[in-house]
Order: sequence, then structure tokens, then C-alpha cells
Amino acid sequence: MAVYTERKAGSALADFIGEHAQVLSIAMFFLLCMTIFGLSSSTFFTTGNLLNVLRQAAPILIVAVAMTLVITTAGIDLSVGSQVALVNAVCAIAIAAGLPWPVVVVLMLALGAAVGAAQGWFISYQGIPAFIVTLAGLSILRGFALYLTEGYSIPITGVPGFFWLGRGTLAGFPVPALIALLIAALGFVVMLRTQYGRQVIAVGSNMEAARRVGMPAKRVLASVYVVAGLASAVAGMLIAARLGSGSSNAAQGFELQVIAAVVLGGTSLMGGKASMLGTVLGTMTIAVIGNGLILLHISPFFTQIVTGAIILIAIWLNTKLFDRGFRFGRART
Amino acid sequence: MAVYTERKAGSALADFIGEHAQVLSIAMFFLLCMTIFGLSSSTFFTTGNLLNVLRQAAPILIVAVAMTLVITTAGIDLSVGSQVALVNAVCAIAIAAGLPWPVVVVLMLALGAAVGAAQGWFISYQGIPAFIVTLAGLSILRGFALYLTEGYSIPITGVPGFFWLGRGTLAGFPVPALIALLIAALGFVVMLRTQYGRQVIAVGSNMEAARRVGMPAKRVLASVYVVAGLASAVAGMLIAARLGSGSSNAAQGFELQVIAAVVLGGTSLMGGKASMLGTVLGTMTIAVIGNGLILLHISPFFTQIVTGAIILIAIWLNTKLFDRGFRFGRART
Amino acid sequence: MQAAPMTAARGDHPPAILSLRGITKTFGSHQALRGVDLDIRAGECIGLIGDNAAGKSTLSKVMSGTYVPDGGQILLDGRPVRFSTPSEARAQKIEMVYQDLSLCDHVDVVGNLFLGRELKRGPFLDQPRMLAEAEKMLAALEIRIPRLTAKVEKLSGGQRQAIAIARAASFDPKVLIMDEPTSALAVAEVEAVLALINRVKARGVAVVLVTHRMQDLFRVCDRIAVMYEGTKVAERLTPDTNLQELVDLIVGKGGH
Amino acid sequence: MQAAPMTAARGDHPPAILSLRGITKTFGSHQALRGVDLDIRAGECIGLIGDNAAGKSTLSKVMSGTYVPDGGQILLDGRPVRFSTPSEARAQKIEMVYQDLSLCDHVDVVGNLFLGRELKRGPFLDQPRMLAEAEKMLAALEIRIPRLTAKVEKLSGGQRQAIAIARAASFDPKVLIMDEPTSALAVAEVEAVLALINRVKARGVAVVLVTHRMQDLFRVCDRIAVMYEGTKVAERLTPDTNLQELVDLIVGKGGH
Amino acid sequence: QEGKTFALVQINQQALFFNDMNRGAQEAADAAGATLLIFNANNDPAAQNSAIETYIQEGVDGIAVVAIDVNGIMPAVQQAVDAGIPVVAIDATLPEGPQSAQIGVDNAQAGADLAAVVNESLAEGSTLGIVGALNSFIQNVRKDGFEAALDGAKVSVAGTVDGQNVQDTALGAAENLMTANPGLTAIYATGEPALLGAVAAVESQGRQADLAVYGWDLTAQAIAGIDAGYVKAVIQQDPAGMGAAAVDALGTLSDGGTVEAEISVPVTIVTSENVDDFRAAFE
Ligand SMILES: Nc1ncnc2c1ncn2[C@@H]1O[C@H](COP(=O)(O)OP(=O)(O)OP(=O)(O)O)[C@@H](O)[C@H]1O
Ligand SMILES: Nc1ncnc2c1ncn2[C@@H]1O[C@H](COP(=O)(O)OP(=O)(O)OP(=O)(O)O)[C@@H](O)[C@H]1O
Ligand SMILES: [Mg+2]
Ligand SMILES: [Mg+2]
Repeated sequence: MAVYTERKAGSALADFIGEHAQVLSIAMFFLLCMTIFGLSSSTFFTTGNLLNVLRQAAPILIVAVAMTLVITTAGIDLSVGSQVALVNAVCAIAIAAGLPWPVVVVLMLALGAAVGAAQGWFISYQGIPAFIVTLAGLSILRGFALYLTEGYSIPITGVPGFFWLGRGTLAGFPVPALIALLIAALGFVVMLRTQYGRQVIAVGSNMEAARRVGMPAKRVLASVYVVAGLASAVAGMLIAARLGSGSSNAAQGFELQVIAAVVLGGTSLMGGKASMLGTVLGTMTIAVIGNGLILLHISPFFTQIVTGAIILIAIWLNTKLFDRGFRFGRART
Repeated sequence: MAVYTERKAGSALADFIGEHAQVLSIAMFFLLCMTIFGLSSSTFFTTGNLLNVLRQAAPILIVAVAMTLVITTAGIDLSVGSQVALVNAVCAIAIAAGLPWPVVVVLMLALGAAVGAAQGWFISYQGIPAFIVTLAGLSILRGFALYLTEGYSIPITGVPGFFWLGRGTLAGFPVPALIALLIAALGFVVMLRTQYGRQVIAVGSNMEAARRVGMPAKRVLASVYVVAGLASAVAGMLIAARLGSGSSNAAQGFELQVIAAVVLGGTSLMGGKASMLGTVLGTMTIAVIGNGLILLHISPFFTQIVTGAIILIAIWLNTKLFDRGFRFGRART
Repeated sequence: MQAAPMTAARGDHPPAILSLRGITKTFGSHQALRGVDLDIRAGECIGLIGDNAAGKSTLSKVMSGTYVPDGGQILLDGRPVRFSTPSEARAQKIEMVYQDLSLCDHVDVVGNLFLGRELKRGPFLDQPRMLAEAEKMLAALEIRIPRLTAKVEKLSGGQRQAIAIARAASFDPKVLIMDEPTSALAVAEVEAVLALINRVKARGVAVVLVTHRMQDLFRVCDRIAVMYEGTKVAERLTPDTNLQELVDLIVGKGGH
Repeated sequence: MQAAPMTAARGDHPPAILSLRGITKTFGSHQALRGVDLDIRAGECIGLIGDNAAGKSTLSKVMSGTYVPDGGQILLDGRPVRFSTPSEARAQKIEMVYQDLSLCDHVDVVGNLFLGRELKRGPFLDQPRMLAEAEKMLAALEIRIPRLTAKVEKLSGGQRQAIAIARAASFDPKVLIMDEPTSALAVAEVEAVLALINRVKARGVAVVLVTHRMQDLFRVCDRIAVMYEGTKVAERLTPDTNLQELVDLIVGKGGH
Repeated sequence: QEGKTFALVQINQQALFFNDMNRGAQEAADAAGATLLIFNANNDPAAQNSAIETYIQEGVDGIAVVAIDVNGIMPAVQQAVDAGIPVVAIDATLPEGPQSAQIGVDNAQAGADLAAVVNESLAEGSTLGIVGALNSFIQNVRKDGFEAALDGAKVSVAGTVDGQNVQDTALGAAENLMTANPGLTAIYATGEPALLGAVAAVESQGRQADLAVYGWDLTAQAIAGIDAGYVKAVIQQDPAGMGAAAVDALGTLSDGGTVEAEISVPVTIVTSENVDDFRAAFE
């Protein structure tokens, strides 16, 4: 009477699509944006413009890669904009003071790491929510930058090697874009293929479980803020090299752009779910939108509205396109 | 051989302290700030100054009360500053257009509720993370305010009734402070003593469980953003009444101040844990710090640094003072 | 150990309160349920057993409105219904104890017991009355919880499970679905739950009991349905079967 | 059903690997443990039973370094040790299956099995080797998991529990602590876990089994410790006791 | 200039000053039959450079820029000029460089001019507080120029507060400044939001009788303050004139002509005597 049959094996394609839905949908949205801008503006697809977009996106991309790690641990770093501004200002001051620029580069990386380590310590070892620590950091670090520059911008002159970092090209490709892509590739490998990446995911998914299986959970949690600090330092220097000056005003609103890029790429703010490829696509989408709106001659009164609306729509599509995402989304039809 | 004894009943005092540790510690910190400022500046404890602080804190307090609900659902509303700016601008435009001010008040409340409902719909019914929806809102709403005012600050004249809301006194007490305290008291009662408050906590604690026991989980989740919209509308009008003008520039950075106040008060960003009393104390602490630093003649270049540092220290004490807070804090000694 | 269940006499079928017909449910590419029929009758306890991942929890959640099935029909008292949320099922007096308990960790014991059904006085919560009622609700389950105003996150696994059971059983359900309700309970508490099941059955409640504890089945169930890989492979009246047959049915050695 | 455990002969005590002396632990104002002594011996399985909230899980977590006790001493091979993190206990080859499983929902099955002990080739994770090993690890537990690269959040309660067990048992532990490891498992899988316990015992592993399933105790345990309200009220050699005595001891009717 | 396209890279649009500049530029462009593109950088210096780079790709005929970071904008200016696109700077003074003209107000000088008015009108032993915007380069120049020219023997500076270029922040800061220094006799506000905040603070604290307010950039509220008597003097720039001058200069330059390196757009110090001339613009 009883008939035993086995379930059919799941379709590998369906599983793949289900698991990579976010990346697929942001990729589609990115292509859509490219197409629309390409059709509406003849300038958009010129090499010059595309390289421009890449160069402009470099600092965001670099920090977004690091932010992907931070958000994967269910944390957040609101202070990256201020860190960029601080490094930007200090870097200009140091070069103006006559330090050789390679030394300055090393010092700035150390500064970024130190700032990140301090924030990471509060978050991980003292258990203060990341939102608050980095919110305080946002205020404190920009305050420092303001204090050091007294609100003035400090010119950087006579360091062609340093400028090359921000403005130069290598085989026709902008150097900052190359640096950013290198860092993104590194982030991709670290996240998916190394033990450290696995630890970051585990800490974000279930910190107590990570601790129980013997992972150095607190150290890992603190480390992602160091990575964010390092990335911010690189971004700050690239901006300094590009603008040829340092100012406490640099990178206003940077943190929100970076976070939007990461989340657009499918990394979950709840932690445990990272997508480096998504981050790259998310960043490029935001950069392309910024560029495209200028080329479309949108009234500046509308750009804020349009940018916000496009991001909202993109994420909305993300959740609709492959029917994922919501906590009990699956429970409903 | 086997000796059966029962555990001693837990101490009620210890349980009380354990459960209200955050409120107790922010209260202590608040008193500490008051004492320090009182001792270092003879002006601090003058009635004029204290009423000043109360009046200035009113808009933050009002929105912080609503934000407490939002954060309790494990959400966040980054757009409150932009909502305040939008209401501020539209309100001035409406009054300048000759609408009677009580009508404008009603319209502005409706506007706030509508904006909140739109955001709540995306968050709750479309399942898009609150961080992203309200980040887009932050950009879109301020864009609208900008568009409507074209950058002008729009003067409000000849509505003494409306001005009274922002500048008047009742029995020597500033009206905005009275409104804020009334709203805070309401928030306190709603959160602790009503079914709605219980639903908000349940949704924040375990949304799926709330749904399973038959609560209108999505409706509740959406509703807190409506409340935030209403509160922002009130705050926007109070600011308009105080300044006698409306501008898209109002309330920059407001959202971060509000969130800092709420978290300082002990409401958890992870959801499920609210403290209205803590929110009031947190708001007043931040207001008192802003006032006190000016009274102490701290160089303005330092205020950002000092404010950030004090907030960080306050929260640090919160977690240390009664040894709470961290996810596995209890697990260590 | 094998007390006779208070069973309806064999063949004497009370009408089905809840009937499932051809229920299917797919998650992504994985078929959790592949067409399940089941009848749940008033005053009867039906045991739902099966291997891990057979689809028992998914089926129970379909009955309680937590999942909307992809295909098939649900009949309530013979009329087709469609539960799109658990609250619709709850309105029909279908209650469920979830395998994951579905408690709100940050709410206290009393609050969890009355979650979604708070007692009010005027616009306000009636805390004293809820506290008093909560004590009664828990007393029946022999569970010791020192302080009913403690947050449930601090309680032990068994205490938490008892709260979930008390919550589902206390509001006069017509259908009571219990997904492994005794997995974390100690011996005395398990006895109390089994006694509770027999009590509510006597009151005419239909009970669905998902469990891996075979010996319990024989003490409370009238019928036992066996699931295998998302299908129902057998249904037995308790007096007609024995432990060995059930174990064989579960692992797929039961085909005739 | 009551197969004889592979027990060490009565009175013939192998030396204790892990000894607890006067362990106390207080949460807030609640005394979870009030001075517990316990010896865990190589090649022996000790059953830890007791009412809900008696403190079994807390005691197990103390042994695995998850909780640092407020008072008392832990001796490892006779030397006092202090585990301040679980990784220190794990370094001493003490493994634990947690009641809450402690899995990372967003990591796949393979990843969870090797969590904290990833296999590497050079600086990179060695995915193919981990996948191959994972299949071996799970085979021993008779659990069916269709796709080892699926995220564990999607698995059924029993499948998840099996992963937690496989993880703890597979890395050659000296002490294996299992907190209600079979609560969500179906019959065949329970048998597999009991067989696993007997296998590792034979290899000289010390096993601590917390369970509410009395009948299992008699099949694998050599000694049984009974907890009551944060204290150990009795310890029995399995051959010297019976089900009824244990039940009485648990509920507090066991005092002479 | 028929059919030409010019770009104006703006700081933000949250002050009337910038919007008036945009309006003036737009009107001048319309009159000349040219297209004007306006970019709003929302205070982000790097965004200004990105916009200029984009406009270079588009091949516009001229770029006017109101710099946030005067040094940081130079690489982009250089790129534009290298690409054959003339650049003029408005308001914020750029360092020596390839730009064709500097249009606007000498902020330091204007600040000093206002300080002279203050020196004259305040009594011996007065104390003055400053409501600034420390994140604004231009306003820092105004503050420093003012302070340097202030007669220290007569007027002492009690303190500076940071209004962050946001009017409600400026309001709170100004109130606190007033309570912190009960003997305060004057306030200097370095920009439009700061002045709005200072005016509202005086109103809401009822200090119209014993406080004198000086500042930059007229608004309806500031005019009301002048009428009420406590706002003594306000520097009014001509932002629309600046915008128009920039577009005109770009027109000339793109036709191959040359323009003055310094195109000065004068400021007016508005007091109760000449306020009527400005009333109409703020009705
Ligand atoms: N983290 C904690 N914070 C506060 N109290 C706790 C905590 N963990 C356990 N307790 C309390 O300690 C007591 C013992 O809990 P424990 O989990 O050890 O019980 P148990 O014997 O494992 O029970 P069960 O059989 O139900 O799993 C319980 O009363 C519980 O409320
Ligand atoms: N939300 C979900 N998403 C994806 N797959 C799911 C989901 N819920 C259940 N499944 C899959 O459906 C199948 C049936 O799961 P279900 O929880 O119903 O099993 P069960 O019979 O209750 O098992 P157990 O006895 O272990 O609790 C499993 O293979 C599981 O992996
Ligand atoms: Mg199940
Ligand atoms: Mg336990």
C-alpha cells in the first residue's frame, strides 16, 4: 500500500539563481543604466568618459570593498568619510612639511590602521554598538581634520610621483582605477577563498557560534575596522593626489554613498551574507548614475531626488526580481 | 544521601538594577555632566540658560521619542532630518501663501504621516531594509525641499499664534519644551502600557513570532515610520516657528543626533529593547553637552571632537557600569 | 509505560474538522511536500511521524497558515479555506506549538503567554490580571518558572518550550498542532503534556502531534500518519500497529 | 530495546580526565549552579539528567569553556586549568554539541562542519577536500542531506542537529559533551548517535550525555549524575539503578 | 555665443546666495542664447572635480566654478584648460593658475570693511561674538579678515561658535553664545544661515534692545531686523551679478577674446539708510 518515492533532485540552475539572485539583479540593473545613458547621451560611451567614471569611482570602490567586510560582520562604519578627510588633510600637511611622499604613504596607512584599530577595540572588546562608535568617530575625526587645517585647504605641490597615484595612467588605464580593481580582486579572493573570509562570515552570522568553535571572534570583529581604516587611508590619499590638496571638507557624505553601494550589491546589513562582486557592481551603478545625470543635463534641483529614487528602485527590483530577501517573504506567495 | 535544597530566590533589587542598568547609568552620566558644567560655569544653572537648553532640545526630543519606536522594531529612520527640512520649508510656503496657520499645522501633520507611510510601505510590505529606504528618503526629501524653496529661506510673518508654538511660554515654561515633554510622556505610556507598545517590541524582538501569534506585524512595522513622520512634522513646525522662516537647509545632521540620543538612552539597535526614559535622558545629555561646551568657551574647532568623545565615553560607561550589553559579555567575567 | 489512549472506538470516525488535499510546497528547487492528504478529526489526536526532513514541520505550518501551500486544498469543516496569514488560522481557533518555539526573547514570560492576545483594561494592558492568569496557565504543565516577569531569553530550553505549549493550549483551540512539543522537556513535564493532550481531546479538540518519541504516540494518539520524503506513505489506527511497524514505515521498509 | 552498554566493570575506575570541584555560577541574581562536583573518565559515558532548568546546560558549558564559572575548580588530568574561552577547551580536545546547536545559518553544510578548523591548501581554503571529508563525517550519522553546499538555515531541525553532532564528534575529541543531542532526531538517527557514542567510548573518549530520554541512558551510559536546582543530588552506576529510581531522583523524591 | 554650452559648478543650493548666482548666470545665458548646465556638488569637493571632468568629456565651451576646495579644484581646472576650455572662478579665490578670470568679492577686504563700521559704531569695552561656519573656506576668510581689522582696544571677541552653515544649528549656537556671555553687545555672522540664526536668536530671547547684529547676506528676516534697529549693517553681495559676469566672460573667452583677470563685483554695506533699495528683492 505505501508507495515510497524519492524527491527529485533540485535543479542546479535554480539553486544557482536563488543563491546569486542579488548579484544577478544588480548586474541587470547596471546594464540597464548603461544602456539608458548610452542611448541618451553620445558622450557616455566615449573612452574618455568611461575612464573618467572609473577614476572617480576608485575611492568609493576601495572603501566599499572594506565596508563589505564590515557589514558582513553585521557592523557598520559611519566614520569612513571622516577618516578619508583626516587622512586627506594630514597627508597634505605632511607633504607640505617636506616629508618624502613614500614615507607619507606609509605613515598614512599606519594612521588609518590605528584609527580603525581604536574603533575596532571599542566595538569588539568593549562591546559598544558599531553604529555608535563610528558615529562618534565621524564627529571626532572630522573635528580633528578641521582643527588641523583650521578650515583651510592645504595645497600639495611638487610631488609628481604622488600625483601619479591619483591622476596618472598605466597603459592608458587610470592608476586609481587599477588600484581599486586590484583591491576589489583581493577582497573577492579573501572573502571567498581564505580562512579569514570564512571567519568574517561566521562572526557576522553567529558571533557566539564562531567563538564556540574556537575562532578568535573578537579579533576578527576588530580587524574589519582596521581594514576599513586602511582602505579609507588609501582612498584619502588617492583623493589628495587627484585634487592636489588636503582639506577637512573632503568626502562629505562619503559614508552613505559607500554603504548604499555595498547594500545595493546584495550584502546584508544583518550580517553573514557578503557579495564582493555585488559591491563592485553596486559602486559602479552609483558612479554611472552620478555621471549619467550630469550628461543628461538634469536640473541640479532634481539630481538628489532622482539619485535617491533610482537607488530605491534598484533595491526594490533586487527584492522583486528573484523574489527573495524579506524575512518571511518566502512565506507569502 | 541525596540532599534536596531549593535555590534562594533572586534579590529583587539586583533584578531591578540589572533590568534598568542602562537608564540608571545614563541618568548618572547626565547628573555628572550637569554637575561639571554647573561647577565650571556660573551661567549654567541660571533659569534662562536651563530653559534655553530645554527649548533647543525640544525638536530632537520629539523625534527621538518616535525614533525609539522605530529602533525598537530593529529599524532605523535616517530621513528624519530631511523630513523636518521638508515640513519646515512647506510649512513656510503654505503660511506665506496665506493659509491660516491651524490649517497648515494639520496639513503638515498629514504630510509627515504620508511621507512616513510611504517609507513604511517599502520597508514593511516590500521588505527593503529600513536603512536603504530611509537613506533614499534622506536624499529624495531634502531634494524636494530644495526644489520647492529653490534655496530661498522663506520668511514667516504675521502669525503670532504660530510663533507662540516655537517661542512662547506658558507659566514661564517654553511652549516647545512643554510639547516635547507631553509627547515624551505619551511615548512612555504607549510603550509600556498599551497593546501597541507591546506589538512594537514583539515585532522588533522576533518579527516572525509576532506574525505567527496573529499580530498585524507588517502594519505595526509600517506604523512606526508614520509615527516618525508625524514627529518630524511637529519638529519641523517648531523649528519654523522658532526661526520664523522655512528652508531646505534646516536640520542638517539631525538624524544622527536623534539616533545618538536614543542609543545613549539604552534602546538597542538590534531591536526589542526600548527605554523611553533613557531616550529623554539621552537627549537632554546631548543638549546639555552642546550648551555646556559653549559656556566653557571651548574653541569651536574642538567642539566636534569633544562632543563625539563625550558620547563615546557615556556609552562606554553604560556598558561598564553595570556590566551589561555585549552579546557574550556575561560569558566572560 | 503504555497506558491506553482515550481513543475513539475503531471505525467510528467523527467528521474531519480540518482536511488537507494534495498539498504541495516547494522551497526554491526543493520539494518539501509532494501532495499530502490528511484528515484531522475533533476529539482525536493524530500522530505525525517521519524521518528528519520528511516534511512534518512544513505540513504543520501549512495547517496553521504560516506557509501558504503552492498547490492543494485546505478544508475547514468541509468548506475550502485559504489561510494567508497565521492570524487567519488563529481566528478559526487553530493553534500551533512551533518547533522553533517562536517566542519573543525580549518580552517577559507573561507577555509571551499573552502575545497577540493581551488582556486590556480600557486602553491599557491589564498586567495584574495577565500575571494571575499566566500562573494558572503554567501550573497545568508542572513547569517551575521562578519569576514570571523575567525575559524568556534567560530561561532554559525546557522552560521555554513549556511556555510555547502553554500559550497554544490555553486559549480554547479547536485544532491544536504541536511540532515536537516535548523534545526539550524532562520526564515529569512530558507526562504533563501528554496528560494535557488527553484532557483537551476529551473536550473535543483535534490534536496533531509531531514527535520522534515513539512511545508517546501510543499513549495519546488515535491515528498515526507516516511521512516520507514529502509524501504521506501510511496511516494507521494506533491499536492496529506497533512500534516496529512504525519504525519500518519511517525508514522506507514498510511497503507491502 | 535495552541493549547492554559497553560498560567498564563496576568499581574499576579509570582515572578522571576532567574533574569539576565545587563549581558555582550565578546569572544576575539567579544561582544556576550551586557547587557541583563531577568526574569524567576516559572510555566512559556519564549521563547528566535532571529537571528542566536544573543547570545541566550551564554545567556542560562550564566544561567546554563557554562559561567561566564564578567559583570552583576544573582539573584536567589532575592539573587545575581555567578555560577562559571555548577555544582553550577545544585546544585540549574537549568538544561540545550545544543545545542551541551553534551553527552559522549563512554558512553552508561543509563550512559548518569545518567551522574553526578549515582545511587549507596554501593560503586558500581547500574546498574539494572539505567536501569529500564532510560526506564521510555525515555518513556515520545516517542523515540524508541532499546538497552539502546548501546553507544550513534551510535545513530541517533534525538535519541541523546532525550537523552539530558530526562537527563535534569528527575531530578526535578526548572529551565529548553532548547537550540533548538527539532531541530532534528521528528513530534511526538516534540509533546512529547512540552507536556513535559507544564507538567513541571504545576508543577511550570520555562522553558526557545530557538527555531527557531515559531509555537512551541505559544503552550507552556507565554512570548517571542527577541534577536538581543547580546541585548534583545523586550519582549512580547504570547497572545499580533503574528507570523509576532515576525519575524519582529527578523530581526530588529520591532522598533517603 | 548662439548655441554655446557653458557649465557652472556650484557648491550647494541651500543658500540664497548660490541660487541667486545660478539665476543671474541663467538669465545671462538665456540672453545670449547659450545653454547653461548647473552642477550641485552638495559640499563634496571631489564631486566638483568629477563634474568638471565630465563636462570636459562633453566638450562644453566654458566652465565657471565656485570652488569648495580652492587648491583641490586646480587639477581639474588645469585639465579643462588643457582641453581648450576656458575656466573662470567665482567667489572663492583660486590660487595662481590657468584660469582666465576671478570674479567676485574680496571676502577678506569686505570683512575688514565691515569691521571698520563696527569699530566706529560700538562703544569702548564692547564684547562681540562670532557665529561662523568653520567648514566653509569662504566664511573662514570673512571671519579672519574681520577679526584682523577689528579694533582690539575697543572691542574684544568673546568667542566664536560654529553654526555649520545650517540655520537651526546657528540659532542654537547663537543662543548659547548669548547666554554664555551675558554682557555680549554685538554679534557678527559670517554667512546667510548664520545671520538668519543670529536674528532669530535675538528675537526669541528678546535682546533687540541691547544687542547689535552685523553680518553677511540679506534675507527678509535680516531686513526686518534692520527695520527693528538691532541689525546694524549687512554686507550684501551681488551674486546674480557674479553669475552673469561669469557667463559673459565665458562667452567672450570662448569666442577667443580676453577678459580682465580680476572682475570685481562690488558689495554694498546695507544699513537702515540704504535698505529700501534692497527691499523689493525680498518681498
Ligand atoms: N544566560 C543566562 N542568563 C540568565 N539566566 C540563565 C542563563 N542561562 C541559564 N540561566 C538560568 O539558569 C538556570 C539553568 O539553566 P540551564 O539552561 O542550565 O538548564 P537545563 O538544566 O539545561 O534545562 P533544560 O533541560 O530545560 O535545558 C535556568 O533557571 C535559567 O533560567
Ligand atoms: N524555509 C525553507 N527554505 C528552504 N528549504 C526548506 C525550508 N523549510 C524547510 N525546508 C526543507 O524542506 C524539507 C522538509 O523540512 P521540514 O522542516 O518540514 O522537515 P521535518 O520533517 O520537520 O524534519 P525534522 O524532523 O528534522 O524537524 C527539508 O529538506 C528542508 O531542508
Ligand atoms: Mg521539523
Ligand atoms: Mg539545557
